Amino acid sequence: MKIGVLKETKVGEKRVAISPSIAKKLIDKGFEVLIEEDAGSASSFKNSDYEAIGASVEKRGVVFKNATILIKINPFDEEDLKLVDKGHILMSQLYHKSNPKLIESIAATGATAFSMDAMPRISRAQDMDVLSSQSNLAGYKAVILGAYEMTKIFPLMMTAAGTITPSKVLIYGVGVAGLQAIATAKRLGAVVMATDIRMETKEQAESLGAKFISVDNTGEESEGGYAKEASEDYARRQKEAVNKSLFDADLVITTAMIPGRKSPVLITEEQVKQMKNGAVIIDLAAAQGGNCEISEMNKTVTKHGVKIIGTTISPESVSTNASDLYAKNIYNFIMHLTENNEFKWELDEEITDETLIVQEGKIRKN
Amino acid sequence: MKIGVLKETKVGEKRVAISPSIAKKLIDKGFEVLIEEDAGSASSFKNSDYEAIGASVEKRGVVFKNATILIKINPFDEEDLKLVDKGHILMSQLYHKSNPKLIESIAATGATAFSMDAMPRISRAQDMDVLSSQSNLAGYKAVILGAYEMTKIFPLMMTAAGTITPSKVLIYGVGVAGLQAIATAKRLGAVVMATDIRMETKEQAESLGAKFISVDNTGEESEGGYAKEASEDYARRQKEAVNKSLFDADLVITTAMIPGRKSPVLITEEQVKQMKNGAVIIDLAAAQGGNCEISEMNKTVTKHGVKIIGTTISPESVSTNASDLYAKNIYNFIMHLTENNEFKWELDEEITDETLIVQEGKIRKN
Amino acid sequence: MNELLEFISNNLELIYILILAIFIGVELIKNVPSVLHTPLMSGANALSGVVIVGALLVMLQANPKDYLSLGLGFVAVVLGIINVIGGFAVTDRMLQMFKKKK
Amino acid sequence: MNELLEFISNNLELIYILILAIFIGVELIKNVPSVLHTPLMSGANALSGVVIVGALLVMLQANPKDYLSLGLGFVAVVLGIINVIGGFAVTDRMLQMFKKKK
Amino acid sequence: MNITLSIIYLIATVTFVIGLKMLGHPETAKKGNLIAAVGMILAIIGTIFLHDFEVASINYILIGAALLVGTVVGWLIAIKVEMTKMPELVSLFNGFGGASAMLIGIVEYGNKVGDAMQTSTVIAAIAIGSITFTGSLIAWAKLNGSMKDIRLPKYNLLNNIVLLGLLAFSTYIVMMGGNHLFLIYILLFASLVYGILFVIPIGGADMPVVISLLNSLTGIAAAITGILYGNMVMLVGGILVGSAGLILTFVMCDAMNRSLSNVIFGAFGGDGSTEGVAAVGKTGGTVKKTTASDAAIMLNYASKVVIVPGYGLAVAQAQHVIHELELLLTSKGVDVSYAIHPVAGRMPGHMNVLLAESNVDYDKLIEMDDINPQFPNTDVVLVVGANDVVNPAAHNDPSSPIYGMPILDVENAKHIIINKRSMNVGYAGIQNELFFNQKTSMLFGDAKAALTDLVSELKNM
Amino acid sequence: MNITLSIIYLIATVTFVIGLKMLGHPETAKKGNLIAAVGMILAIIGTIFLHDFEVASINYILIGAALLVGTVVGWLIAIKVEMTKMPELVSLFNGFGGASAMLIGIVEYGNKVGDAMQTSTVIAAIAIGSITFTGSLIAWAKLNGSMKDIRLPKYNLLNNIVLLGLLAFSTYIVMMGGNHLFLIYILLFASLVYGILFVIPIGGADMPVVISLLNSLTGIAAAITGILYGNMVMLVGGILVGSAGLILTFVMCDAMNRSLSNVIFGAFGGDGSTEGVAAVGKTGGTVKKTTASDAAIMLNYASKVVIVPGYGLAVAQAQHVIHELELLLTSKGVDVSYAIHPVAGRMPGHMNVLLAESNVDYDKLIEMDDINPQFPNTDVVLVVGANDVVNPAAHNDPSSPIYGMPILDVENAKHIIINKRSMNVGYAGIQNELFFNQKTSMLFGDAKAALTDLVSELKNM
Ligand SMILES: NC(=O)c1ccc[n+]([C@@H]2O[C@H](COP(=O)([O-])OP(=O)(O)OC[C@H]3O[C@@H](n4cnc5c(N)ncnc54)[C@H](OP(=O)(O)O)[C@@H]3O)[C@@H](O)[C@H]2O)c1
Ligand SMILES: NC(=O)c1ccc[n+]([C@@H]2O[C@H](COP(=O)([O-])OP(=O)(O)OC[C@H]3O[C@@H](n4cnc5c(N)ncnc54)[C@H](OP(=O)(O)O)[C@@H]3O)[C@@H](O)[C@H]2O)c1
Ligand SMILES: NC(=O)c1ccc[n+]([C@@H]2O[C@H](COP(=O)([O-])OP(=O)(O)OC[C@H]3O[C@@H](n4cnc5c(N)ncnc54)[C@H](O)[C@@H]3O)[C@@H](O)[C@H]2O)c1
Ligand SMILES: NC(=O)c1ccc[n+]([C@@H]2O[C@H](COP(=O)([O-])OP(=O)(O)OC[C@H]3O[C@@H](n4cnc5c(N)ncnc54)[C@H](O)[C@@H]3O)[C@@H](O)[C@H]2O)c1
Repeated sequence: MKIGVLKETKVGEKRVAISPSIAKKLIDKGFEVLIEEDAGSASSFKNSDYEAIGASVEKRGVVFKNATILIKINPFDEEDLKLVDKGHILMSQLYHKSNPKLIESIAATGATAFSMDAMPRISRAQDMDVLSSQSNLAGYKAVILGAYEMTKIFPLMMTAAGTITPSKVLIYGVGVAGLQAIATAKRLGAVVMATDIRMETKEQAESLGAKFISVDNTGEESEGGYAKEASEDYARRQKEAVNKSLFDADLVITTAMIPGRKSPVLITEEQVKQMKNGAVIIDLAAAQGGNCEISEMNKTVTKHGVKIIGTTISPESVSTNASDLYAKNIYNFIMHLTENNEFKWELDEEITDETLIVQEGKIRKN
Repeated sequence: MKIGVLKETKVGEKRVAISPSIAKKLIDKGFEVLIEEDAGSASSFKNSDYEAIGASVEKRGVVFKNATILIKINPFDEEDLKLVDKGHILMSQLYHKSNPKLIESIAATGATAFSMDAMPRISRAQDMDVLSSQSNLAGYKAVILGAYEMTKIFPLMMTAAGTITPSKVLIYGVGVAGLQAIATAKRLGAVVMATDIRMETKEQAESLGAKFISVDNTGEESEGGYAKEASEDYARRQKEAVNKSLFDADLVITTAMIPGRKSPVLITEEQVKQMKNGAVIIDLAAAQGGNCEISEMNKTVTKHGVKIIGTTISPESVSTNASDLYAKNIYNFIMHLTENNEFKWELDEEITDETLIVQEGKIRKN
Repeated sequence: MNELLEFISNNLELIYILILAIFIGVELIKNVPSVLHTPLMSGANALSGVVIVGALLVMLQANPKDYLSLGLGFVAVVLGIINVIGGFAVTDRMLQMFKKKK
Repeated sequence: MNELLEFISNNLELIYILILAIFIGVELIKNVPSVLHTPLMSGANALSGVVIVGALLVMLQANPKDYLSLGLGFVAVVLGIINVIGGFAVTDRMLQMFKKKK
Repeated sequence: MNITLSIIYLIATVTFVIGLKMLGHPETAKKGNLIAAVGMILAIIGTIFLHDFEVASINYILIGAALLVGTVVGWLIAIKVEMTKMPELVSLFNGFGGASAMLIGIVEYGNKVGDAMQTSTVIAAIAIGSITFTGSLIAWAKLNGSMKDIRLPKYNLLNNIVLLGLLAFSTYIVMMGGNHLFLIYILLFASLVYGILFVIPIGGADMPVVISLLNSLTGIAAAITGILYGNMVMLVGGILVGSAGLILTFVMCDAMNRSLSNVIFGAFGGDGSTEGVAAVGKTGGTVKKTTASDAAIMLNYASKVVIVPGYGLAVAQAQHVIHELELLLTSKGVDVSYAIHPVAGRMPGHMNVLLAESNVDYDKLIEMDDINPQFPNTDVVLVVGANDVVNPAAHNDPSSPIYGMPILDVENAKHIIINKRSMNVGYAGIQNELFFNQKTSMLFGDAKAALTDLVSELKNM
Repeated sequence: MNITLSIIYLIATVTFVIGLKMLGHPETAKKGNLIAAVGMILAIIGTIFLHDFEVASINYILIGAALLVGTVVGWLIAIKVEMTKMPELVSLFNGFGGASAMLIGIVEYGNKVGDAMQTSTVIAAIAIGSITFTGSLIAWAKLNGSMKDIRLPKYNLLNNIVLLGLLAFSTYIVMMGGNHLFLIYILLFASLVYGILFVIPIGGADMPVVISLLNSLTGIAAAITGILYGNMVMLVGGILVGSAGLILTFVMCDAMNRSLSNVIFGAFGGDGSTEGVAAVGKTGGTVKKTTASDAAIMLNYASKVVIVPGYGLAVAQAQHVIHELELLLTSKGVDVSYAIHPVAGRMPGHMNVLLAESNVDYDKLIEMDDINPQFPNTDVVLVVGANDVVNPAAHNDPSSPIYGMPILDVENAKHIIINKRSMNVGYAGIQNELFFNQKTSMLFGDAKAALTDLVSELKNM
């Protein structure tokens, strides 16, 4: 079976869905791999790297024509779909819940489409879970970005020219990204505080050296590892509990998301006004509306002396690793779906069921 | 006595020579402090912060007219000197050895000038040593910059989506900046290697967790804590010893400088060609010609798949802390030079002697 | 009570020995690392086989016609010597594991 | 030699006591932290004042006319009791520094 | 008494003290045992040849025969027995010593009648000897597995009544004076029964403590017979064992964090016993608890150890201690590495962050796929605060939520030590059959505390 | 002998053993001293009132007077003496004990003549008593400062000849039998002289060892008089002191890293003495070495401890251990903080990086300016691998390259413990007078090893 890897077209995207090392593994398993020209160059994978391990590097049209499985990271867009036909099997993140129109367009081509972001959060699916693998890197890079943007350093330093007090970092949302952000900020010597609606994250945050700001969350619940939308009452209680730390913070990283919905607003403009001059907010939830009222996607807004950066670009910016991990997820997923190089999926199996969004032109989920 | 603090005019410079907290200390000691408008804004110090502690914020002309002591970070330039006259005492970094023309211009005004970068490297001068205090921050920020620019993450990470191997960081020059770079990279989980011409730095590098690459340095010497220029033979031996690590490195930070001279070229283009695709070089010596053949000051050059960043802007980019430390150095220096708010310097005292470059129009050092 | 007092004053030195031996026993064992508890127990057990001396005395002193004494003494000696020999041997084996690695 | 053997067999229990007491003395002191060396020395010194018992016996048994014995005994008792009382008191003072924190 | 014999006894006594002392240190223990053995043999030979009464040759022949039989039997058993069966063997031997004292008492009763002091000595020898005899046999049977714990209500009371009766009866015999062989047999019988009653209800895990206690009693019995004969080596040797054994008993209780009375009486009445009751696995296995010192020995004498860290390590913040443990073992010549499961902890790379903080060498961290083939030649796996990532249900139980997840196959190692605080489940919320594995010992406790204990035990070795 | 008295003696003996034992642990030492004292008083009172011979009332009166005088004198001296003069006082008291034994021997010589064994006992009491008497007096005078060390060539030889002569002469007296009071006086005189000769050449710093040795001898003298009277309390008490004192002597030598023979004979001839000679500071002070256990006690009983880390901590990579030490002390109720000098280490913030790695609480790190005023009420400062940053030359010595640099004023603390590997200099290349300060004890060794030792000592307390 032929696997085609497309170059990402989204602005700022540097990743590639399959890295040379994973391409090699696929080839070893008997697949043929077609890589679109220069697909890997922004992740420091050269065309020659792919050729060296036996993949063929082709022009875009050739990939679409020859490959059965088409792989991307970002959702297939209208441009892509023009070249997609019935026989294709698409794999990428589709965000089907928030993208019904796209799903319909895919269905219209008659193709089959799997969405990687629909992976169920169960233990045995962890090695195919792209949200996990990418959020993890996002958490790391958010801190690096923050450290880069700040006019202060993270660690406490007692020097002949005076003492530099440690930066205070506040993390909203202790999911995968939040945890890695805690770990990274802590490593660099910051004083880290964190909060989350799910109480079980307290122990986790503390296991990485953060102070947890508990907000009484009676009445709030989570499902399947994800948080549900919070009540207004909770939001108020949260603000009360966190404000002191917020107004004292040098760097704030927000990661709070609720799948398929707008992200909760955790920091209002009113709060930003009271923050320290020179503070930085990195809003990783910006793509879904943002946790900070002011943040705009892919923009750096400076308001009230605070720099607010709305971004999801963090995993892209460590594209080499991010591509590697995404590729490994895809590899594991393909292994899960195939047997002896042939698809052999069972629709009542949870992973297949949850990720198979469009089956031969039929929409299964929305 | 009136102290005037000028806004830096150099492009990219964000620091300010005196921060509000130090301004307050000066005022408490009986000095008057005049701050040029918006001098601190890029370091997140507002005009109002200065006013709040009793300094007066003035237009540029007023500062020059009213103040006796004029303080800057970067060398006074022709623009500044137009407003300088006989009674002024200038304090800033002057780099008098490499700037004879500037020194002559200063002398021509009849003013007195101290150069902060001429501070002797003796224990009791450490709290006035701006090179130390700024290099230190530069070392930190160089790593942050590197981590930001790289497409890989620093730490080893064994995840469900595969293992990310740790980044390899190579540091040339284990001075103040180099040591802090080692510490910071190590904290973030990188595998750190370092090399220096001075053998006593081996223990120091190791005390921070780096592996030291020893180059036999018979015949090379250092003086007054600084390295002397290395022989060609040494340069060859150094390349042999370091190449393996260099070609394997993901991030290279070079800090090797020899005071008053062009920096030694430690990485030739030939070597860059053999480096890993996607590697990053941060050349902190770029201002003095650079340790990497390819690097250009304040530019990011990508060549042979390697990103080479020539910069000294690192301390500026943590301007808040950098300004604080610089200010503290200046404060200590002023305290050293004055008694009861009046200058009372002894020319045979080492610190005064070394830093006093121009005395009432007479050039003392060059 | 009186008999006891008399016994004490007759056997004063014995009592000193008793008390001192108790102190020694306690002092010797108090700070033993717990890995040695079992071998130590085993070694002490072998030592308690010193009762064999009594059994031997029984047999030595027994009238050759006194079959009961001789018989019981015989059994006592057998059991006692098993305790001694077996005890020391087992202890030795247990302590094999404290051989230093090369 | 014979006399010695005889002495041993006559005073067997005494010898046991001697040996056991030596062991105890050794065991007790072996692992003492060195800050305690001086107080311990001082305490042991007070204990060695037990020789006063002998001095008392001299005086108790002395013929009231035997001025020499009485005199020497008197001095012996004075010196001995100084050793005892002074010894314990000094030790106690030295040990002040080990008062537990509140 | 013969003066040479006296001196031999004196020497033997000294070897006992020195031997016991040397047994207290790992490096000298073996030598100490030998020294004591030499002393003992000296005493035996001396007793046989250096007495000052006439002995018929038949007696000598019988003595020789008895010694020969006993030596051969004792030696063979000791040499043949499996390592794991040693503790029960010690109990058996101890019982024999008790029996020997008992028999001596019976024989001597006739000779010593009249003198109240001597009568009481004889009686004490008989009673104590018998109790240790049967008590040790029961302990042996229990450790053997051939006897189960029996727990009856009010056992405690019953037991104490028997004991008091025994004491009263002994006093009565002494008071009466005269020769009452029949009463002695009753006493003998009652003591034998009490030995049984005493040990029967005590839990199998507590047996070592009981054996130590019985051992101490045997020593006392020997000492008492020593008084009977005015024999110094028996007296001092016996007392040494008596007091050392008693202290050892307390020390052992201490190491198990229990009081002696808790061990002896805790078992009665069926109420205080919950703590000792282990959870039972699906397959009916039981959990085997271990102590820091036992675990330390296992680790110390292993050639290859693999550490499996999990979320619990992070919760306990035990990263520094585990690194110390690793270094310590390495310095003792053990080959140590860490097996890092890709989803150990609660975030990707959780273990990496943690272990990097304590400066664990990156080379020591082995990925799952690389370490799994190494488990079969791993002597000990030390699992610290991990659960799901070593749960064989991932292989075996299709109904399990983690079925199909790759795990660390620690089951293949020779021994498994698992440290966690309780039998609680991990993230996936499922029980772990590994805990009930034959090869598994559970080291309960907070990871930081447990590892700190391990480290200090190891340092003492 | 009176049975009650026997029992009192028995009790007294037990109190001696227990008291000595308790004296070996810091927490129980005070109580142990008291217990032994009570036992001693019991023995004294018992001896006076519970004997079974007739005593004239004049004797009683004299005994009362003697006891009164001695008690008052002993008590007053003990209470009045300065803390620093205590060791010499102990020596003086010890001499009195020896003298007492000597006097008893002289009195009893007349009564015991004839029996060779008893004669030798008396002679031993006289000889040993006299030697300890004069020896202790000399030791007292030396510690007092009223006598200087005297070193003569071939002293060693002379001394040994005297000793051998003494032995030979004693044997001769015993062999002769009969009453030879005159010979006894010669023996007495020779012994007194030997005591002087023995102690005179030994260096002042070694006096504590000698005192301990003399103390042990006094114990033996007491035991010997005990044999003379068949008195158990004297025998056992004396032997206890004798063996304990001897071991203590060895332990003390060990702590000073010297052998006993080195102490006693090393002084002679002036050659073997170099190893014990400490470096001498400019101001002529000497360096005081300490051990992990002493340092641990100091720390344990402090209320406030300040740790001063320096470059050596980084070199040794001892950051994890120091954190462990800090936590341990804190858990024992000690107030612990770190004093961070701005240029400690080799880069700005070096100590911060290091201590952050081991998760030391930021709040525990105190800046120089804030900690300096706290030193006067700091009980112990623990300097680990720092040198220049605590060098008082920065204040005192205008010629020093660091003159004018602000330093941590650890001199103001009550005690200073400094850990480094040697007397080597730091970055600035200059010697540090602090090491020669009266209040300073040096704990030599690699920081990691030394701190690990400290931690394990502390754990045992
Ligand atoms: N790595 C990731 O990215 C990630 C993300 C989300 C979820 N997960 C899931 O998390 C699990 C990770 O497996 P795991 O084996 O590391 O952890 P685990 O299965 O959650 O087990 C951890 C065990 O540690 C013990 N523990 C907790 N605190 C302790 C302490 N202070 N001292 C000693 N033991 C302690 C607990 O038992 P006691 O309570 O009895 O002590 C618990 O059973 C997997 O199921 C994985 O799917 C992983
Ligand atoms: N912080 C900065 O930015 C900076 C930069 C450059 C220079 N300096 C200078 O560096 C000095 C810093 O003072 P400092 O007190 O931290 O250090 P220091 O004066 O250099 O003294 C360090 C001491 O640590 C001991 N040491 C080394 N390794 C050890 C080990 N493994 N275990 C135990 N001890 C060890 C050494 O003595 P032994 O050899 O006897 O063990 C040495 O005397 C100042 O003079 C400062 O001016 C500082
Ligand atoms: N077992 C598995 O297979 C597996 C795999 C991956 C992730 N997970 C778990 O799933 C969970 C979610 O991970 P994620 O990072 O993808 O979550 P996410 O990106 O959806 O959300 C990030 C965090 O924001 C928090 N949040 C939401 N609303 C909030 C509010 N109003 N205030 C404060 N916090 C709020 C959430 O609780 C979550 O912790 C994590 O616990 C993770 O460990 C499990
Ligand atoms: N005691 C004090 O007062 C004091 C204060 C500040 C700095 N210092 C010391 O001064 C020294 C210099 O510090 P710096 O950071 O300003 O130095 P720098 O910036 O001049 O040079 C940086 C490093 O590059 C090294 N280098 C030069 N040529 C090289 C070559 N060809 N190859 C490899 N390495 C080369 C130098 O040895 C130095 O370590 C340091 O050791 C520092 O600790 C002392």
